[in-house]
Amino acid sequence: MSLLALSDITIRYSRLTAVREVSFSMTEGEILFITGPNGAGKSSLLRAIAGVTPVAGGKIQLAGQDITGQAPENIARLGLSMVPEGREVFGSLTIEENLLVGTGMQTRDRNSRARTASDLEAVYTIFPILKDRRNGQAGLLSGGQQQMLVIGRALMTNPRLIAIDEPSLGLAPNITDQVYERLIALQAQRQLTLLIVEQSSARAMMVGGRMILMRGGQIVLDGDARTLGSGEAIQAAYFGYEDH
Amino acid sequence: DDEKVVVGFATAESGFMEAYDKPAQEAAMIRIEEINAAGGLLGKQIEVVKADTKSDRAEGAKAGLSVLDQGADLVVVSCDYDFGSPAALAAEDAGQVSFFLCAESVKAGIQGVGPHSFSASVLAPVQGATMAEWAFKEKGAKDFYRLLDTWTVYNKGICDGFDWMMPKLEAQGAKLVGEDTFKNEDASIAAQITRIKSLPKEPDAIMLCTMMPGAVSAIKQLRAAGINSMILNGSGVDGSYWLSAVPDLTNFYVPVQGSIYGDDPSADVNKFNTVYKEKTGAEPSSQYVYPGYVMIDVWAKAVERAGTTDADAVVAELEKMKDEPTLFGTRTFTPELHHQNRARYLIVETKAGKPGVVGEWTISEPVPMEAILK
Amino acid sequence: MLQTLFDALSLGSLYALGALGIALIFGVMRLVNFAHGDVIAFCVFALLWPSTDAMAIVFAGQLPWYLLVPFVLLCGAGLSVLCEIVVFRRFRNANPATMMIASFALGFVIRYFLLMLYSSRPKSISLLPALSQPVEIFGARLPLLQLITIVATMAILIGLTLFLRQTRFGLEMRAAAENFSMARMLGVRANRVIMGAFALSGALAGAIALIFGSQTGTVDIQMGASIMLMAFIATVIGGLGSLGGAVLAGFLLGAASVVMQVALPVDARPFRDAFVYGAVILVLLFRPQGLIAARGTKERV
Amino acid sequence: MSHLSAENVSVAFAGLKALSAVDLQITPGRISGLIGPNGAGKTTLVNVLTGFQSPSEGAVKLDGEALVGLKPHQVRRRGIARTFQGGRLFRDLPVVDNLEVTGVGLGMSRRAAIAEAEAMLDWIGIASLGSRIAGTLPYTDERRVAIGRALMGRPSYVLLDEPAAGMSGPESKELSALIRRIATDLGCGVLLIEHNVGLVLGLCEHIVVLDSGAIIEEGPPASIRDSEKVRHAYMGTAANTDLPVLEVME
Amino acid sequence: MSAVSSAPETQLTGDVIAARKPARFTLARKTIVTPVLLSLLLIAITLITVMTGSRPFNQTVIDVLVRVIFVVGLYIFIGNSGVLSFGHIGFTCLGAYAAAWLTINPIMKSSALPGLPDWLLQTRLIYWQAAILAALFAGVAALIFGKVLMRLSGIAASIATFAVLAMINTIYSNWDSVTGGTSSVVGIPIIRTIWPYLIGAVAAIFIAWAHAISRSGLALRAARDEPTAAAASGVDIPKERLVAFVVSGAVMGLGGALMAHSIGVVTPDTFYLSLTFITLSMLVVGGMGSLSGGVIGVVLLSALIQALRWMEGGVSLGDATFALPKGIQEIALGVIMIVILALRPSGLMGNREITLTRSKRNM
Ligand SMILES: Nc1ncnc2c1ncn2[C@@H]1O[C@H](COP(=O)(O)OP(=O)(O)OP(=O)(O)O)[C@@H](O)[C@H]1O
Ligand SMILES: Nc1ncnc2c1ncn2[C@@H]1O[C@H](COP(=O)(O)OP(=O)(O)OP(=O)(O)O)[C@@H](O)[C@H]1O
Ligand SMILES: [Mg+2]
Ligand SMILES: [Mg+2]
Repeated sequence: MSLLALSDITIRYSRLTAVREVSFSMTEGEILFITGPNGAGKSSLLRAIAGVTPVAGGKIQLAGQDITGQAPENIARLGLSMVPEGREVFGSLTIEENLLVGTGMQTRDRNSRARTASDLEAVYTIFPILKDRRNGQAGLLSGGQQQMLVIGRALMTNPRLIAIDEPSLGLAPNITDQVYERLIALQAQRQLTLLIVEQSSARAMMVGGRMILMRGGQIVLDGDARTLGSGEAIQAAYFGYEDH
Repeated sequence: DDEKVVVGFATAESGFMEAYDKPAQEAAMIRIEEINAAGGLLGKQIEVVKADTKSDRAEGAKAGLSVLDQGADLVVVSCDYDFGSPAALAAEDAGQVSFFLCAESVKAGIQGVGPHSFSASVLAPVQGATMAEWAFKEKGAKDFYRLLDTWTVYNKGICDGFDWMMPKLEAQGAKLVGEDTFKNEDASIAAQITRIKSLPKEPDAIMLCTMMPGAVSAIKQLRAAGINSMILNGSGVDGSYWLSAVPDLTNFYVPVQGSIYGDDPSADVNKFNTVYKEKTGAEPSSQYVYPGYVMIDVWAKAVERAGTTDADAVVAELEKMKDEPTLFGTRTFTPELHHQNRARYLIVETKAGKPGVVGEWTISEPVPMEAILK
Repeated sequence: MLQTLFDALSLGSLYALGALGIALIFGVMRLVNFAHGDVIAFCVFALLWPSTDAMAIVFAGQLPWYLLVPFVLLCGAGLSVLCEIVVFRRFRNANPATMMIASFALGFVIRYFLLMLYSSRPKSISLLPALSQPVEIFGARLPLLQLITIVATMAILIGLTLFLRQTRFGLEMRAAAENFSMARMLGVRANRVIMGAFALSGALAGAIALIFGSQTGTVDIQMGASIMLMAFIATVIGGLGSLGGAVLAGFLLGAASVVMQVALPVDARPFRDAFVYGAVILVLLFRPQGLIAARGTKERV
Repeated sequence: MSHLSAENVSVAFAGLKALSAVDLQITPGRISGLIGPNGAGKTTLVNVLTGFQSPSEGAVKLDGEALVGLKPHQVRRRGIARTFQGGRLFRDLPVVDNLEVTGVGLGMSRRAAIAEAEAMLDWIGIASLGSRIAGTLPYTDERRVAIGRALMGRPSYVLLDEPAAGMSGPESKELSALIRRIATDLGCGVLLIEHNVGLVLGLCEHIVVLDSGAIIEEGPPASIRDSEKVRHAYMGTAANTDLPVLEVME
Repeated sequence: MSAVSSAPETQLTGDVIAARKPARFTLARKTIVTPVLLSLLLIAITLITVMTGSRPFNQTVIDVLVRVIFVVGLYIFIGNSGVLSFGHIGFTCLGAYAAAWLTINPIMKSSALPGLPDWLLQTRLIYWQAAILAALFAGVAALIFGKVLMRLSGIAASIATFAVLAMINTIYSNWDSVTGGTSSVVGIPIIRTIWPYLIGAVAAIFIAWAHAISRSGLALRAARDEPTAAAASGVDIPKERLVAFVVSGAVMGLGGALMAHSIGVVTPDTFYLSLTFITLSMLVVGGMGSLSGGVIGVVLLSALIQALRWMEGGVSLGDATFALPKGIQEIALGVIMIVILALRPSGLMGNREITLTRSKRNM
């Protein structure tokens, strides 16, 4: 059964239709890259899945439940962890507080407390700088450090599905590597499902998995990342963008 | 003008002034009904028109214009000078007589609004002067303390009268031992109280120049701090409706033009109270009901004497009144002053939470213009 | 001297309690809640039966203190939560000016509603008369109420700080304040959190109402307004978002007021507030971020 | 020769050394690169150069004259422009006005500023965006508008903070052509901060590598690419340097 | 090298970036429709009023015009800078008292306000001269306060402006010999013809427009959204704020003077919190980012208030008179304001200006 299923999703901003009848689904443990030129509607789609942007039509299902129009917190509680575009850190909280915000969903039971502590350690191992600065104000971090923080935060909530909008944004190349290594490891260990908006097709090729290419609010290509990434089709898709 | 005489009320029917305007207006209505029942004024019935000032100055000006447009021969304006003056000015502008329901500032008259404007009440300085002189002469108070709430002219007026009287009393042995100010809305007057308590000896009397609602708060705090001096006030705190706030209040004095407590020396006043209760369902809540009645009374007399409602003729007749008797004391108007600078006051004492008339006092000389205009 | 200290503390406590109520809501919604003063007024009026007579008809005011206190606190919390559900919830994404004006309009509605029910005349009530007894400590004689005010404020302050520190509520509140939709994406039930903050703030309004009502014996439509203003100022100069700062600034404002009253010559005393506000401007010029800049209000380029 | 330089600049934030004794020089007509791990101090250095951050030690000099205590707007008026890591456009204003603001800030009349803004948009190749409200633009366009805004009044120096972040291959290719034109056609001294190493290596004549606030390496692109130190501290696997831009540029 | 650059068709003439100078006053011509339309609206309202000939209605419309001046004055600062000011009504107070000082008959003045300097006691000006001086006086006061305050931003600036208001209020309430203290100052000539108010309001609108299209206005609006970027664009933010503060202070002063002449009395607490909030509300409900919003906010809310008052006063439908209970007006007004704001959080007009072409350009 699919973990996430979108059928005929349409998203509108007043007069502009940003996403037009998009459908796709993901099975548990799958890696899916979404790529495409600017303004293709990738971020809009992710925000709609997370419940923060209303859809004008269509249906979204997560773990078998219809989540269309559901409150974001309820969707999060079903196991979606979202890293939105633009670093949305809580600038006035400390770094550690930022990491802990989402763990409130589970504090009641004891195990989860221990788990939170170990999750925290895990995040700190990937991004040691966050540990060094754990009591510092998050808003003062450098751009890339903030990006590390939001990715780390997404890992803290024990999700089934992580949706990340451009994980490499502002990250140093070697850190990007580490982020991907970690995500893939989690995917392998925990059957974590990954939905990643990524501009670098080289990256998608390297990681593998499935890839969707969006343009003008629609899916124009859907296939294996390794083969699609280098192909002519992708070039064509981009040149299609440059034509207009 | 041909068939009827029109009295226009440009007063507050809503907003915070309503509570002050309405009772006096009811009393005015009582007098109007009496006149109408007795055949009217100049043989014509008095018709009443109203416009709501909403307790707002700009609205007040509109209300004034509105009753003028409806042909008012007399424009009755809000009790308070500040809120009544825009409408009174509109009347003045149109050359019509205006009466403040119960304003106690000299500006509610020639000195402020203009030559066609009057007030039926008594100047605030008279109240301060009355209380000081009475407390000294009748109660033997020697050490006075002056506590002024700077919120309104009315408050300052009471203290002005007190200030004018004090030097005379000091010549006879009284003493001002200290003074202080506060603001009506102050959440606490603890600092002021501390200053009083640090005096070598508790003063005999505290002249408290303030008004509602800060008055209750100040009195309560004074007593709670254990200060038991006489508290002298202006008429603004008359009424028993608030006494529950300070249980068993004692040694507390207020000057009034007539008693609402049923013990007025004049039977007519007590009768009026009954009529008022029949009409409105409640006894007068304070002495500020009475000026409304006085106002219609003196104006109607002046109209009868002038034989016309023409403003200048009526003003001329009003200015001839000297010690004109009314139900609530005499009234004098002159071409210099459309207000009372001297009046007989009843003194109400509150003792163990019960108010009652304990005396009567008229200041030895009228408060002079300099003190009034201060 | 000691007496003056107590005076300053007790006035300061009132401002501090007010500032806490405002700072809580500001902290969670970036909303300067001008309706807070009217919630205070509402709590006092709730002790009376609606009537437009001059004489107050006491209703809940006669309850014994152990019922009276919770009653008033609940009134405040209830009204405050109602305001949030009916009004403020619709302003989650509005800019601060819009929210501020909405809160002002809401206060206006509450105020005129009370006016209709109770008329504009201030009413009197004897609330917890036992508290008007003077007591003596360290040679200073002061009303018991002053003492209780000071102690209660301290207790509330400590309790609230602990509550916000020790429970997740505080963290979630601050997260929701900073970025409402991100907090929700992380599973924070932000609407509930905000409601909780409103309930707390309303209860604080109730506490002020009780103290203020017992102190002045007056029930007046305007009674919340001046405290609200001072509290608002205290919140800002204390450092927006910092509860401790709000409280500190509340006490300082109270102290400034009392000290000016004591120190100024009699002719200058009516101008006391001008000096106090002048001091406010000075503080802002030297510390625009407030006395205790809330952690994390710094911004980087 | 005229130049903008940071000399021995150090910045500390409450115990954290964000920059220590950094020297850097930018000359008109040349593109210099500034790379380094996250938190290395790149943005902080730009902040120091543009008056947003005062150094705890060292100085910024324009043609040898120290710029001490100047406010950001004063620095800008001396011809040192910058962009920001986040777009920071005036979101409620149309694109033309976004550029116009700089003109006005530099003392032009509105008329002259509009004229130059339109010409600038045209030069960048986004003339069609002129009347769009800046807040509704997609990412790439936002970046180009920000660059246009910085170029108003023809500054001598322009410091670009991660202009290509979030851009796809073809988009960064376009951008890199634009940056080159800024140096050659306008004669600006450009400082380019980027994590797209391909772009930096392809464009810059001189590259400075910062790590933990200190310069660990500097030199021409080839030597940087081959530096073991840089590869270790910063670049990671081949996926990063293998970006399409590199192919095009070389 | 430049071979690589695939530059789009640029005119690489002598100067690389060739600018065509637009004609003079294009900006003014493009945007002047807005103030003209707004003025026409006010003129139409005035003409209707004059035709009805009702004195109370005339007074009501005078009030509306005075409010327009206030709200437009607020807009000049708040709308462009984005800093909410609670202090502007203080400048109105200064203007109103200045008008009183300059126009009251010297005999009354020397008895009511003996503390005024001699030359002022002797002066008696015509109302419009006084209004202009009052505006200047308020402008100078704004300059002095602004010099100190404009370094602040955000809520700290708001509170500081409020402190200015409170200081002015405290001083004017207690400096008895110069201001008459809390008591009303009377004797100000009452002007009941509507035209001066119309002229004042139209002047305010054009001043606001001129400021908005000026360099200073643009720079300030940019700084409102993104102060950091504005500074990096060479904008001296405190200076631009100060310019707006002074201009708006002067307009508020003008409004204050006219208000004094419309009622004939001034007191300090007329110019305090409630006026502050009413004018702010009108601006915010109309849309604080737009001049049209300010004007339309005043006109609509005033019309609404008036309509509710009539209903309170009683409306006859057939033989039945239907009247709302007293006090409902304020409640209804509050509720309607909340509803408008909930539906349109950035006000009725948002950031738009009324124009003939529906262009989005915001000056
Ligand atoms: N809040 C909004 N209001 C109006 N239009 C919007 C809004 N958000 C996005 N858009 C528009 O919707 C379209 C799709 O935007 P979206 O951000 O989803 O694209 P994207 O594929 O994520 O692009 P990018 O690669 O730049 O992140 C764009 O044209 C954008 O301008
Ligand atoms: N205002 C500040 N207060 C405290 N620390 C700061 C401040 N500004 C920057 N820092 C710290 O200084 C260091 C350098 O930050 P800077 O933004 O210059 O890094 P950067 O090289 O631009 O990184 P990135 O590539 O991630 O943008 C970081 O560790 C950052 O957290
Ligand atoms: Mg996107
Ligand atoms: Mg950076």
